[in-house]
Amino acid sequence: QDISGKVVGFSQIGSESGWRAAETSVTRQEAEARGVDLKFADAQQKQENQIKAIRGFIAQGVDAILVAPVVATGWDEVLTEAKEAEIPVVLLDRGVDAPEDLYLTSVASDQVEEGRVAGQWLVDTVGAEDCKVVELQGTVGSTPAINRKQGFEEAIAGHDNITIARSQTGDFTRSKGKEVMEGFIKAENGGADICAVYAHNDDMAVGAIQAIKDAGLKPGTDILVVSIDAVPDIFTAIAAGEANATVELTPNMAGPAFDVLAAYWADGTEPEKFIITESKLYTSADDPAGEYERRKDLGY
Amino acid sequence: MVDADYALEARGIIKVFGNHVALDNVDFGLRAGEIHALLGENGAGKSTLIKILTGAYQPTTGQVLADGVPVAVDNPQQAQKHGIGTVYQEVNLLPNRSVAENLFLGHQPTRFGLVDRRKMERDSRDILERYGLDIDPASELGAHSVAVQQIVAIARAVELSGKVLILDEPTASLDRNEVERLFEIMRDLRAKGLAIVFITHFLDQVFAVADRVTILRNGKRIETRALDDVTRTDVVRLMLGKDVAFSGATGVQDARPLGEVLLDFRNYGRKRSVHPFTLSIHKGEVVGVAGLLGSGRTEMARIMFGADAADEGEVHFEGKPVSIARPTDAISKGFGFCPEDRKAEGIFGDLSVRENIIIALQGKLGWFSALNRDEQMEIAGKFGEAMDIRAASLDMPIKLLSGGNQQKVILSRWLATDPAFLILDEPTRGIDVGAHAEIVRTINRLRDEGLALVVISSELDEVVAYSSRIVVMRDREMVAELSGKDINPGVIVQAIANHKEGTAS
Amino acid sequence: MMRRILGQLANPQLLALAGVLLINWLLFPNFFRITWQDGRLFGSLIDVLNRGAPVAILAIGMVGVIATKGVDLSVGAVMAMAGAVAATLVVAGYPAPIAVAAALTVGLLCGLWNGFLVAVLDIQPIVATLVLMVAGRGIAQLITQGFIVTFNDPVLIFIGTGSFLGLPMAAVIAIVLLVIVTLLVRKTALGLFIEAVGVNRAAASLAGIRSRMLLLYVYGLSGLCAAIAGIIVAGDIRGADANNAGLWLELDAILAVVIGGTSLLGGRFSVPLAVVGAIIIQAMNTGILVSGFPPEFNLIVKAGLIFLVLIIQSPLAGRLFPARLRPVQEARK
Amino acid sequence: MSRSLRPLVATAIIFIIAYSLAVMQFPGMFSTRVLGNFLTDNAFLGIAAVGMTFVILSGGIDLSVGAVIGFTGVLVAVLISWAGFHPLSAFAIALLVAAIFGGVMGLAIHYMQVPAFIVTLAGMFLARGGASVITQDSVPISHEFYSWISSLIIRLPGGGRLSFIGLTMVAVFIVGALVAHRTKFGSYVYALGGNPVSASLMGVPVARTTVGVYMLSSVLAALAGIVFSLYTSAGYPLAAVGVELDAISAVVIGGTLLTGGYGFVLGTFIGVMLLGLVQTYIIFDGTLSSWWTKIVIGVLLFLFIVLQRLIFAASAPGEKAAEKG
Ligand SMILES: Nc1ncnc2c1ncn2[C@@H]1O[C@H](COP(=O)(O)OP(=O)(O)OP(=O)(O)O)[C@@H](O)[C@H]1O
Ligand SMILES: Nc1ncnc2c1ncn2[C@@H]1O[C@H](COP(=O)(O)OP(=O)(O)OP(=O)(O)O)[C@@H](O)[C@H]1O
Ligand SMILES: [Mg+2]
Ligand SMILES: [Mg+2]
Repeated sequence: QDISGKVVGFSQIGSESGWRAAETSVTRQEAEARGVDLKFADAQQKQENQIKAIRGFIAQGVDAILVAPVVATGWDEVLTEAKEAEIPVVLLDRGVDAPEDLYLTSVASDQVEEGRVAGQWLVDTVGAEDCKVVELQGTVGSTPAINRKQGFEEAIAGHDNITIARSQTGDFTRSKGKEVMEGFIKAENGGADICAVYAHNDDMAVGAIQAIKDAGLKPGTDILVVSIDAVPDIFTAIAAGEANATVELTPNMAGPAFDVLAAYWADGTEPEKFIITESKLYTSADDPAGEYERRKDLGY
Repeated sequence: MVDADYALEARGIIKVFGNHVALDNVDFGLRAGEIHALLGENGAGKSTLIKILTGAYQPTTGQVLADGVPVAVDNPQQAQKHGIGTVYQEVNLLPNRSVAENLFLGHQPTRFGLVDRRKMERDSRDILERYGLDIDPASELGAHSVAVQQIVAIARAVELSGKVLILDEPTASLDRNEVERLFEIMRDLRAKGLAIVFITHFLDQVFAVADRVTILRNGKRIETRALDDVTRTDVVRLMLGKDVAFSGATGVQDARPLGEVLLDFRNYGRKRSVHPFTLSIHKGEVVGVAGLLGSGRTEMARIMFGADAADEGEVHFEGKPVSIARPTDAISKGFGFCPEDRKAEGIFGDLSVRENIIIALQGKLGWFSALNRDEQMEIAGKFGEAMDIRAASLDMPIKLLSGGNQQKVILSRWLATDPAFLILDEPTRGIDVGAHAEIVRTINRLRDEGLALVVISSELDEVVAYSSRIVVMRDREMVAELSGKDINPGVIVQAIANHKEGTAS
Repeated sequence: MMRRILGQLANPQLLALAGVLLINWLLFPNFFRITWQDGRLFGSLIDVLNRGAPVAILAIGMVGVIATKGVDLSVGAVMAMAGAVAATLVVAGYPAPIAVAAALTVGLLCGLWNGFLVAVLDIQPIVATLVLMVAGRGIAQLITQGFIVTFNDPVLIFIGTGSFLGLPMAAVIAIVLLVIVTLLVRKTALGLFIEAVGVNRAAASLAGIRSRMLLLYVYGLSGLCAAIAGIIVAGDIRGADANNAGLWLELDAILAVVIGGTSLLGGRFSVPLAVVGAIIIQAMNTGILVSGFPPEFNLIVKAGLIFLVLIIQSPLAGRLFPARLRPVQEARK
Repeated sequence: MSRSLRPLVATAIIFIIAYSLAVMQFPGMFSTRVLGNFLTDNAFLGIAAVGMTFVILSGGIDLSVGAVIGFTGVLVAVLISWAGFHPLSAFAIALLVAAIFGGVMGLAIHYMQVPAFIVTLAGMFLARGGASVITQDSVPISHEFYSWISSLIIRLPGGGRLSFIGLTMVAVFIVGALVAHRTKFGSYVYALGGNPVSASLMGVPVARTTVGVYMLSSVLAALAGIVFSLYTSAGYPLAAVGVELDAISAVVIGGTLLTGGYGFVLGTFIGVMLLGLVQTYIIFDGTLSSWWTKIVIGVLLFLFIVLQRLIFAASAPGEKAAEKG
């Protein structure tokens, strides 16, 4: 269906990571391809700004609203307002704790599943060997950090040979990832005791890889590296044998969202409530160099 | 010594700052219905004593008694509750608040729990009227001159003083009329049974109003006497602990030939600050500047020094036209300037006495030729001795020195730069007899050494004593230049008062 | 002489540092172990120096600003800008020296801009630098378009992660800066002038100190230091992360200066002690890392440290401790 | 017109001009809905900014407000959702905790003579850290009392709504203005900001006032936290990060001098509204990336400061015109 000319507001969380920047630019590309007039508002990681943005969109009378919610709670009121104004809302990449009738659908990955896939990969890779894992958490208290930790722990539960020896926050950033990893290496006998590092996102993994190299160890061999997001830089690392696996979180949440909206506007089709994107695992077997080329211009 | 009818009494007060004993076992009693002058050299401990009486400082040992009963005065607020009103030495009010609020802060009239501003301003107007001030009580205090602020401070203290009024150098920035009016009020309050402490360096004023006098020296109480029993010379002798000949100099205006012209201001002025003036200053002379408070003397000094840029006229230095747009221009030509407001513009409170002395010289030398510690010590030591600066150590912060010693430090600061021209704005304000004489002597010596000086002073006797010429300012305009026989207080007062009704005294 | 040196060692900053290191050692017995590996020293203490370097460098610039009674809130944002400039330039194919020079210039200009607002327009430093703190990060993001600009330039990477005489490059740069700036302020009269302006700017002007120029220099130096720190941080992760580089580091830098005994009200200052302050903060961060503390407690531990240091420094403690434990100036008498 | 009033008037005029220009471009911005949203969306910021105004007037600064907002939200949520307290008793507990917290900061500032900047920075770490220790998750609050409060809305013609929390903010501003300008406590605050030494010699209870100011700031921050929890029906340890900077910006834009002693509570209100206006404008425009928000707010801050500088020609108290060279 032709949805050109429609005005859609997009309340993005911020641009705190490479992945999120990619999501923003993919959303813009998707909107442009469909002729949609995208109103973009960046909340700088603050829920209050997102609520303001949604209220602003309602006041402008947009045709639909896309929200990538920064936290799960606290949306009832503003979503009710949108509903009263008869503006469909689509949630992107994270869910909310609100009655399901307040939004049209939610396009998201399953973050717990992401952690699970990463954990499963590790379980499969180490087999019966003892493995001490160090974990680089995301920002303390953020939903992906909590879910990805949970999923990973679920996957390794029951495999007593795999233990999480240390877990600290690397704030989803490269520099903190590197600093924390340096600390872990010192704390774990110069890194000799570490079998694998699990990072909640690729940026921290990239930092950790450098820390491992600085310590005179080989990332990918001496210490396994598994992380989540599948940003271009991690594919370079995988291609170089410095990282082992990453779980993809697609930045294209907007494509499915626009499709759903198009159907909804055309004839009021109610879509499925939860559209889960795939959490695909990439390893060195999956043509990392090619994946890098495919992604490098997506705006990561 | 114990006297039950003391309204306020300090017993055995010892106050130690660091390892400096500011007050050493001082007893001080204040009777109801008396004006009690507290005298002493700079740093004798006068301000410290009253700060202890009013709770601003706590004594190291000793007691404060009100009506013979020991009381705890932990802070100025409690002192106010005991009916003690105080004007501290520096104008210590709030320039950012209205005049009315400054008068009533802490005891504002309220209605329904809220401050009743209308009543407060009405009352303020009445109070100010008693002091001959017709200003809007709602206006910001900071917008008024220092003199007005001083009067407001006095008015506030008087309002608060149910029993005791303490005035620490209240007259330093007041003119004659204002001082007279203050005295009237003091006498009036005395008649009502108030006990009044009066600190000043003007002996005339002491003899004009006070009943008794207590003299402090080096933190010790030397004497308490009825004023009727003592003479001026006694008082000075007691303060200094030695006999001094009054330098009641009658002017050294023998027709000494003037040196060559050092500086020549031609139609020099700044809009809304000083009307253009023309003045040449010779080497080896002191040009005194007289005028009422607020007549623009300070402004004149500031543009001479480039602290404010002149926007009219020109200035010639040693015959050549020069531009003096900022203090560094002036300093590079050998100017020096001791500002009037020592605390705000003179001293670097947290820096040492040594650094305070060498800073202008260092500024002149620039960053890269830094004086090392020994050189600094030598220079500071030299001037410390020459000026008789009383400091426990040259490395102590200058803010711990008394006012007079601070002033000597600032003078030393400029002398260290080996200046050709010095501007001194009220160099003797708030300074004891000893230091006063010291500074006057220094002025004379510098003149004899060939320096050119401009000295602003409100003490006519003093200006007359050392000036070769006197410039009179009125309403921001230079109105007269006196020399020779005209240099006497009578003529100056005439010149100041000209065209003004009834100001001549 | 001996006593004076002892007196200096017994100052609260060094005591606090010793305390933090001791606690680290108790929590993690290998804390002091240093080994030689791949031509560089390797160990937790070296990490403290390496990780502490950016904040130490910021503190070196900040201490002068604070001594003039100012504060520079913009350093974190300037770090992000400098990193962004350096990274985008090398990615665009410019040689590293040009990229570094450009980044340093940007930092210097930012500093001068702050100095201009403070010295010429007479704006209170907190507000003046708040402008760049808010806008600077936005500009950095504008330069990188919100992406992490990664690079492979060996020179930048060396600045961030290389080593010299076995020490991490970042620490070497910090030490060199420390020496240069300390000499600059103490062997010339600059330090005295800065203190004079901080104590009483009006009096300083009347005493012939060009306080405006001085403020410009001081803020300029702070901007320059921030740019250096920004380049190091970018080189360290081989990328400019405009969002996160230097985020909230201004607070750490200010904290370092204050822990180093310089009053936020201006006046007396010490560059080396500010650096010690930065190292104390980092020693604590590293301690939390290696001791395996749960991350939720990081901030609480940090708050605790601040209170501890403040209590040691406060006049209250002065009365409880014997005089010789108090700050240098007083103890000297 | 009194010198200190001028920046306030300037800010007000600029707000009106800016708003008019925005309305000319996007007529939709002149609607009861947008105006109502201004109050609701900025309620927590406004309330916190009132406290910040007092702190700044007294010559201090409080960096802990954002963290206190976050902590209060978590505390309230945990008390209600986990411990089963009634929201009103949870509110009372939170306000009490905040009062103690602010009081302790005030005591430290006064008695340890440590700059407020540092003490409140430690307070910020403590409150934020405390919140993450209690929970790392966002804790939803579902209590009928919360739904009831949310339903307290005055609907205006044109789709606008005046919410309970928006009106709470207005009330806090009114009370704040009264306290600042018409009580002894208020005059002490100004006195302290003007010159603490004079204030103390004039008998201002400096210790009590300092403690009171930081207590007030923390209590208002806690109230803001409660309002925030009403706004989002949840408590989240990372909520309101950096709100202290927004509050400081609002206070500065509102014409209060950061060195203390001059300013008005009403100015802060306009400052808050102006920040809201910028955000709303950028949302309406819809093409600007987040960095433009930062740049625009930075530029605005700059313009305001310079403007106020020009109007408020005299420099900060105590540092008179001797600045040359
Ligand atoms: N807060 C302080 N710390 C250390 N020393 C102090 C302090 N206040 C005063 N002093 C010292 O105590 C002594 C007494 O000072 P005080 O101010 O009482 O003198 P004063 O008699 O009022 O002098 P002046 O006539 O100059 O005002 C001086 O030597 C001064 O340096
Ligand atoms: N007519 C006036 N109306 C209002 N303010 C005035 C007036 N005349 C002077 N002032 C103010 O009074 C203050 C004192 O002026 P100035 O310092 O030039 O006087 P001065 O002659 O040097 O007196 P002082 O003896 O105090 O040094 C100045 O700040 C000036 O602005
Ligand atoms: Mg005195
Ligand atoms: Mg004068």
